[in-house]
Amino acid sequence: MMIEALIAVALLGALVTFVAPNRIAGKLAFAISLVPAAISLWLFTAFDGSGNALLDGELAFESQTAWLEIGDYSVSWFVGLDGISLPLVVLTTILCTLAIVSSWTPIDERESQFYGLVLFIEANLIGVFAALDFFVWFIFWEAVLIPMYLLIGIWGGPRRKYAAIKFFVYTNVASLVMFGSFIALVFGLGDSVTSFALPEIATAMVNGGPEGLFGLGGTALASVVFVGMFLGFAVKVPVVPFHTWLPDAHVEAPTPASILLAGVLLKMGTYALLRFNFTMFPDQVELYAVPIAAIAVISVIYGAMLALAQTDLKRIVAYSSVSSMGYVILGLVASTQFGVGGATFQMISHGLISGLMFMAVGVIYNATHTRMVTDMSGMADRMPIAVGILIAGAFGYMGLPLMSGFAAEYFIFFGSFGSELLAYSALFTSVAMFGIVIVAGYLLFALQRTVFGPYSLETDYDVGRAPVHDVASMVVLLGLIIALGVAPDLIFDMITDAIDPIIGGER
Amino acid sequence: MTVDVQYYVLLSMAVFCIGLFGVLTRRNALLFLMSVELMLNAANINLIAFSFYHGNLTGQLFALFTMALAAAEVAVGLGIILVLYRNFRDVDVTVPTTMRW
Amino acid sequence: MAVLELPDWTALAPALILAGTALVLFLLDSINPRSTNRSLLAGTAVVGSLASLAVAVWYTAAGVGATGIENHGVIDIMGGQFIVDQLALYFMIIIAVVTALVTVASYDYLRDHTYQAEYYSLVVLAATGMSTMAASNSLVTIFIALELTSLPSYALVAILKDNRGSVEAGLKYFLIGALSSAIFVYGVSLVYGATGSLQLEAIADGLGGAGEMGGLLGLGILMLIGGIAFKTASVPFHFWAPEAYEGAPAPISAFLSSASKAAGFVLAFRVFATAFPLEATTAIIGVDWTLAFVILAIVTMTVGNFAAATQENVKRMLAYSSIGHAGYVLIGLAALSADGGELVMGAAMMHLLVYGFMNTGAFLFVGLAEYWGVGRTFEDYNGLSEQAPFACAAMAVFMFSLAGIPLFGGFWSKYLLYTATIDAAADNAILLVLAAALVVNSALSLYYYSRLVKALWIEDPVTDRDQLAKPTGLYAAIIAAAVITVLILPAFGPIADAATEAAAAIIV
Amino acid sequence: MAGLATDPFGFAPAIAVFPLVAFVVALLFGEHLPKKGALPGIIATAGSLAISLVMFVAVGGGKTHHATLYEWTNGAAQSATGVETIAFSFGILIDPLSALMLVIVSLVALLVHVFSLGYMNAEGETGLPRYYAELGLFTFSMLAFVFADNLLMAFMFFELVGLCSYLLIGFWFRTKSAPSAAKKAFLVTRFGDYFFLIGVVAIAATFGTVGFAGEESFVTAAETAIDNEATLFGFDAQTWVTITGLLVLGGVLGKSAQFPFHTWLPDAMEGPTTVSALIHAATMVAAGVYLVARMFGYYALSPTALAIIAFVGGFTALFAATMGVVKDDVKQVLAYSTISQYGYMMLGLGVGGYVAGVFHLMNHAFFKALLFLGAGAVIILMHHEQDMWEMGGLKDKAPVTYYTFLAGALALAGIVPFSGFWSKDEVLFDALIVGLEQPVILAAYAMGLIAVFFTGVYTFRMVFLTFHGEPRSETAEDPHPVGWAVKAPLIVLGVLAALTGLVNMAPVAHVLGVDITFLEFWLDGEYGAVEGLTYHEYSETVAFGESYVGSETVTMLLSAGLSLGLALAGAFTAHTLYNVPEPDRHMTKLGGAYGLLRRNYYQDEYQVWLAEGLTLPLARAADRFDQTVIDGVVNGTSTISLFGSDRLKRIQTGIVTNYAALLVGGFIGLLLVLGYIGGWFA
Repeated sequence: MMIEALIAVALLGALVTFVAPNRIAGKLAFAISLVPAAISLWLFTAFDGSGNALLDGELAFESQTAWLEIGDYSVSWFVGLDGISLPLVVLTTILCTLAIVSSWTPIDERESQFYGLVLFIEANLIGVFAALDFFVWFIFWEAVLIPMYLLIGIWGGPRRKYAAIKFFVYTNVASLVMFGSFIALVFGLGDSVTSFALPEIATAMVNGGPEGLFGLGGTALASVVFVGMFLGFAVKVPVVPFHTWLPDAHVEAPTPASILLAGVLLKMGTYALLRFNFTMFPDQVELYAVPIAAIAVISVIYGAMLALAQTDLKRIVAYSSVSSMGYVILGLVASTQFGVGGATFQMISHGLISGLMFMAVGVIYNATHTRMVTDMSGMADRMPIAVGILIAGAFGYMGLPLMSGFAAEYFIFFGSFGSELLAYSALFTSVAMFGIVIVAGYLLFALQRTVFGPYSLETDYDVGRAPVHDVASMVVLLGLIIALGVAPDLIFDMITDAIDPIIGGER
Repeated sequence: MTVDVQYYVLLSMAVFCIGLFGVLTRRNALLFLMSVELMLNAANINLIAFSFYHGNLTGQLFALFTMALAAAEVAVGLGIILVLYRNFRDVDVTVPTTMRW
Repeated sequence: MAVLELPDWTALAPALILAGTALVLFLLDSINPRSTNRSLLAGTAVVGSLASLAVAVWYTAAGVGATGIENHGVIDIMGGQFIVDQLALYFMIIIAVVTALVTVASYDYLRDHTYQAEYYSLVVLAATGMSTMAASNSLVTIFIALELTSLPSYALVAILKDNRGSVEAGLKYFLIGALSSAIFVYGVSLVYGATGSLQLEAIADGLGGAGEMGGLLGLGILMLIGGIAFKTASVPFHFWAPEAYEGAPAPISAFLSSASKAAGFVLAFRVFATAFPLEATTAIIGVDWTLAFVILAIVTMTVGNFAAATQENVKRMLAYSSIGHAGYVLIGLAALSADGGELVMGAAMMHLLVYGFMNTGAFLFVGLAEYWGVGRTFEDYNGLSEQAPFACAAMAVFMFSLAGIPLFGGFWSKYLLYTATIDAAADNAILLVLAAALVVNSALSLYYYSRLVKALWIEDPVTDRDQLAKPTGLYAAIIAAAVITVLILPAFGPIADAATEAAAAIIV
Repeated sequence: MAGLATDPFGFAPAIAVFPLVAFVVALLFGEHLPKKGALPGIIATAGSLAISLVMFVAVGGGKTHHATLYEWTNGAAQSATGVETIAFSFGILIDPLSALMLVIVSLVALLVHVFSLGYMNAEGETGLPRYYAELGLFTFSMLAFVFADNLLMAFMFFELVGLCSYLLIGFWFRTKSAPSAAKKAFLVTRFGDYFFLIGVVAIAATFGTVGFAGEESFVTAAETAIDNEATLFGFDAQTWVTITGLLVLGGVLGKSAQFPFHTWLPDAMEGPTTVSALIHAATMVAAGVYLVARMFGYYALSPTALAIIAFVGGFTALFAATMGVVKDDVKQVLAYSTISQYGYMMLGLGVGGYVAGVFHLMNHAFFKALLFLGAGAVIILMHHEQDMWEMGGLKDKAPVTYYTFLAGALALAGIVPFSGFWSKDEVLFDALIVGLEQPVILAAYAMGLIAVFFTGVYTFRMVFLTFHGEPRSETAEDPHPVGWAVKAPLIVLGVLAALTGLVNMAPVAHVLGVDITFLEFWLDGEYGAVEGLTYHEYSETVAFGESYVGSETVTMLLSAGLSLGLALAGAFTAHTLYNVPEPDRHMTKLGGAYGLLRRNYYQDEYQVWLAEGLTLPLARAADRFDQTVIDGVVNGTSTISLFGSDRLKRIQTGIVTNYAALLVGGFIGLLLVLGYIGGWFA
């Protein structure tokens, strides 16, 4: 029942905040959001699960109640956590709280609606990570888009309308493709499944796979579905060439939305890839390993190159997210303990680091009202602490040891370098690793231009110290980043425990 | 002496097509209505003929209903044509095109 | 109290109650034609429709029309001219609900309209026709019910006598309607010719003897489809819909696009499931009639959604979207297969129910906008959320629900249609095209639905308006519709069961 | 704590932890502390030095220490050698090498902290807490790197020192040049570290371990693999070891500023001179070389790798020395000399001269730190003027600075008996004896030898221009006085620079036949060492043959004489050219070469071009492609469907008779289709 509690608190909180008067909305939402954060941390300590949720592992905080019958299939409210989803839930609750805090300064109109939507999105995100029935998962998955659409659209930048509708339609279309493929798969499985419960489907897939449909043989169907679902999720992740919605969305979105978008929404895609494609289709993963790895490497390098060409701080971080997600794909396709585990670790790590980066950029933007690298220089002179944290975050992004980014990337590289499943694994890995040079290139370039050098600012605002609450929330993130970098086993044990069954099987 | 049913059917089809032709070509609302009446009557011919053919009265009964309802329809139609004239000063059905696309 | 003691004819009570209400309203009208006692008139209509709703729900709960020992079994009336089964009751519920919402909303919408009484009586009369249609079991009764629905509808669309739009809409609706009913009647005559009877089961029995008249029968069936396509606003009989919905008073548009459509579909379901069982019919006319519906469905949803995508007038956009949804529901017949198919038809019915709320609500919001007099285009709607957040939130719910985004009722029914199609496609590969069309159109519909949400919530108002009124009736109707649209998601189980059983009742 | 008595190594972690604490303290409370955080730093480094000395003594007493402090993580390995699980951990390895290096690092760090009191505080710099915090963080990372017991840990702190270097170079961030130099430094080294990281991953994925020492070390694993002629990643073990070794070498070249990654070091002089002394001369730059020494056993397995190391070293030594000859900025000269000196160490290690390399590393740490601090003192004297052409005649005005600087200069130039001579000579000797067998090595040796001459030239050019002759500017007339905080470190280092050479006077030992090559014994585990990490075990592994001109002693004396002669020649050249009242640049003598050298052989140009002339346009092109093509497709889809929509809705003409026509037409179409299929028209 704890998961229901989490979601319920966030949902009710959203309603309450929506009707609350504007001036107290921010503080109220913050207070409310502390509850899920606290609960999720408690869940983290009380976690007693083991194994993978889909491959008959021991679920934590499981709860299942029948919902309805669709033809021969039953749909049920089925939630539970394992070592993969729990850290993501914690990440979600923490980032939402911090996102709320970081919006105190920039959000100055229709606050109650804004904070209501943030809490609403939090509820859905938790649902996405906790759901174990396909329809429950899909409902939350889609429901996330609505508040994000509004957050970008209402409180966004100048081109917010274009960005919002692009984000909304693009990702929705992707979901449709994915949904279609998955339903086809379920029917293809025939009598071996009687419900949309993901564990049941996963088990059916792992031992036997589909019988076939539309005159396609079982394997052929599985392959088609695998591709369809991969494309569907690829948009969400996003991997090149389905990434173009991301920079627009990020640039136009208000800081808190960017934090959630980069911090958690992108992880939905990789999480789904892990849960569906890489858990349910061992044979197809083997079949498509090389092309997928190629896509991953392209995402890493191409994304980084794009970031190198940007002058808008947010655009830089946005494209670098594409690059970082490429690492995740590489780790997943490696199908080794360190590869998949590292990929999952990277989801968390990148969530924290990109969140920190967007916060820092947001703080600078709040003070200067510009994000253009060319418009400012020497910010370190005016807001030393915030800039210090920004630099720390940047180095975290570059994978500085003893910060979570390094742990994640090292795990992925180590896991994929020696992967037996992926051909040319060493080559792919080495090429992908060049990303760590490019990332250093564009981040250091941006730092040199913006925070160092003699102070100057194109826009006429007088820049003072960053607000305490912003600094505080950034410090929290930085602390987490360093903690995970120094002691990755805080979550890595739990993760590897959950992914072992995935790679355990025939590899 | 009896006539084969298919001749009735051919006749009714002819009438139906005439009515249809009228519907497609006449711009005057009243002529439009009349053409529709023709089509309905074509149906009636069928019904009566088949009623004989099958030797049950259902068809004839239905024909009666058709006439009655046709009358009602015309009544409503005339009402509408009236307001049409009131608003557009014309009973040409191609005149009102304020809403399109 | 048990239904058992009541005589059979009382099974038609939901329709009869509506008929009675209509008569009462006539009475009031004749007493004082100029009466502007809105609460009395609207009240009567609302009470009537709610009573009809209550009875229908009670019957369903009590098991009228449901087979099985503890239930009362299907009830035939007038030798099978009428039949009350779960299907009939299910659609009576939909119709009663929509009527109730519409009449409640009309209370404010018609506040300075001269002939109040005639309006309400016509509405309830049309509702009676639809309700009867749900129970009609013979082409005769069907035709009567059809006309009983259509004639008041024509009048209602044109009821704003001095509004050119309304009149034009009425004219077009009427002309196309007349043409379609002529075609329908001719089809009836042909079917009669081929099978020698008009009562649906009898037709089914008569199919055997229609050997050499296969062509005639086929043409007849096609013409019946035409008549039905008109009622459900399906391509190519849809041309009246955009204008009629745009020109008519918003509550009437809501009424026609939801209830009338539903009535048309119950007709289709009953006629084709009962009178033309697949194999038998195919044996005679040499072609599987579902093919016709496959084509219609694809064309209809495509035309509807594509035409809706670039509309500037909100009401017209909704009109086209309503055509698109007709296309979705047609899947219920298109994906029907010899071995069962209650799932797909049931899905179609669920969609009609949900649609009854979300689409009615959407049109009623347009009614609210007309009541405010803010204008008709997307631009005019810009930034309404700042004045009326709750109504706009409701509208957002309707839009997302229509788009089939999860979290709202529209999701289940739409995706059930989809899954059912995929399911059936396993035997009939052409349905894959249908499924693909469904996906493509859903994707497109996302664009224009979210475009309206964008206008309401994201855009800044072009003109600064003063505070907007909060008419009780309209608000009540809209909020109610929105709340139910949301609640349907968790509470979908019973609906799904009811619909599936209702479908199973007629699929032999 | 009775720990010290029983097992001194219990305190080993504290060596690194003290500076870390200093970092935190300075960062948080620096503003409010006296001396702005200098004191915590000094105390911490003093503490580290003390414990390091304890370690040194303990090792001298025959003990060594190898322990895992903390397991970072562990998991399943996919090692090519069939190891099942792998653990990544932080551990301490204290053996002769690391103990020696710990002392060097903590000592120099302490001295630099003290010197900073005079150089930074006294000069009224702002942001001192930041300065001392970063200094502390650096010392922590460096010391941790030194006692790292595995490759991954080494890499981690290798990166961290890189970060500190970045921060400290950019200490004066309000200028334009400093941040740019910092960026360049980090990027170039990062480029090297890219290969390093591949190397680490490759080694871990190959052998399932990253340990330096013991049975589970990747060195041992590599040996076994080679003995079993295993095939690793499609190569035979030998080749694969070479490949991975060279990958790791990438990081080494980057950090130790070896060709072609040397370009960042001169720019790094933008940082405070104290930083240059500590990081860019004595310690961080040494990290690369130290790493080679640390995993020498691995390189010893691959002659190819060694030869490459030697050649790159020799080449860099000469290459950088020539550039040093024409620089005007005293710090620039020192920077190039640093590059050149590390070239020597690489040469020494490359030819298997493990002792020689480490010996030179130690000596260089002291005399180069000395020279930089001396330069710092000069800069104070000159009111932050660094151009040697503005100086002159400081000899009499600042005697302490002069004589200590001179000691450093003699050591650098390799004039007997100063430390530099002994180590450089040993390096060259080892190179020579191997070179007589291996032409490549011989070439490297030749370059190293010629470099000796240039070293002499630029060193004494520097000395003469700075201290001798007449003052060439009014600041040189009456220099700013320097305090004890400046002088004390100079004196300490001066003494060390003069004397440390005496710990390993190989030629003397040979001639007199007495065992005074203490360092060699030290590194050879005479006193105590970890199994497998000793000089002779390395020498056994190294596959180079050696031969002598006549006898070993003859060769030794020959090479010693040769190098000494060249050094003196260089010194004399400098004397004739620059030790005159009115020295001039002598551009004309050098002619075209002058310009070439001033522009550093266009090394920076082509690297900048790689970054800004090639990569950036490429990125821009990618961006344009992304915006137009990829995003164009996305937007195009919607545009097309909307266009279709606009066309499609036109069928609703508004004219009702058209509707009727279309309706009937559609109906007939349907009729035809079904009728055709159903065969109704038959």
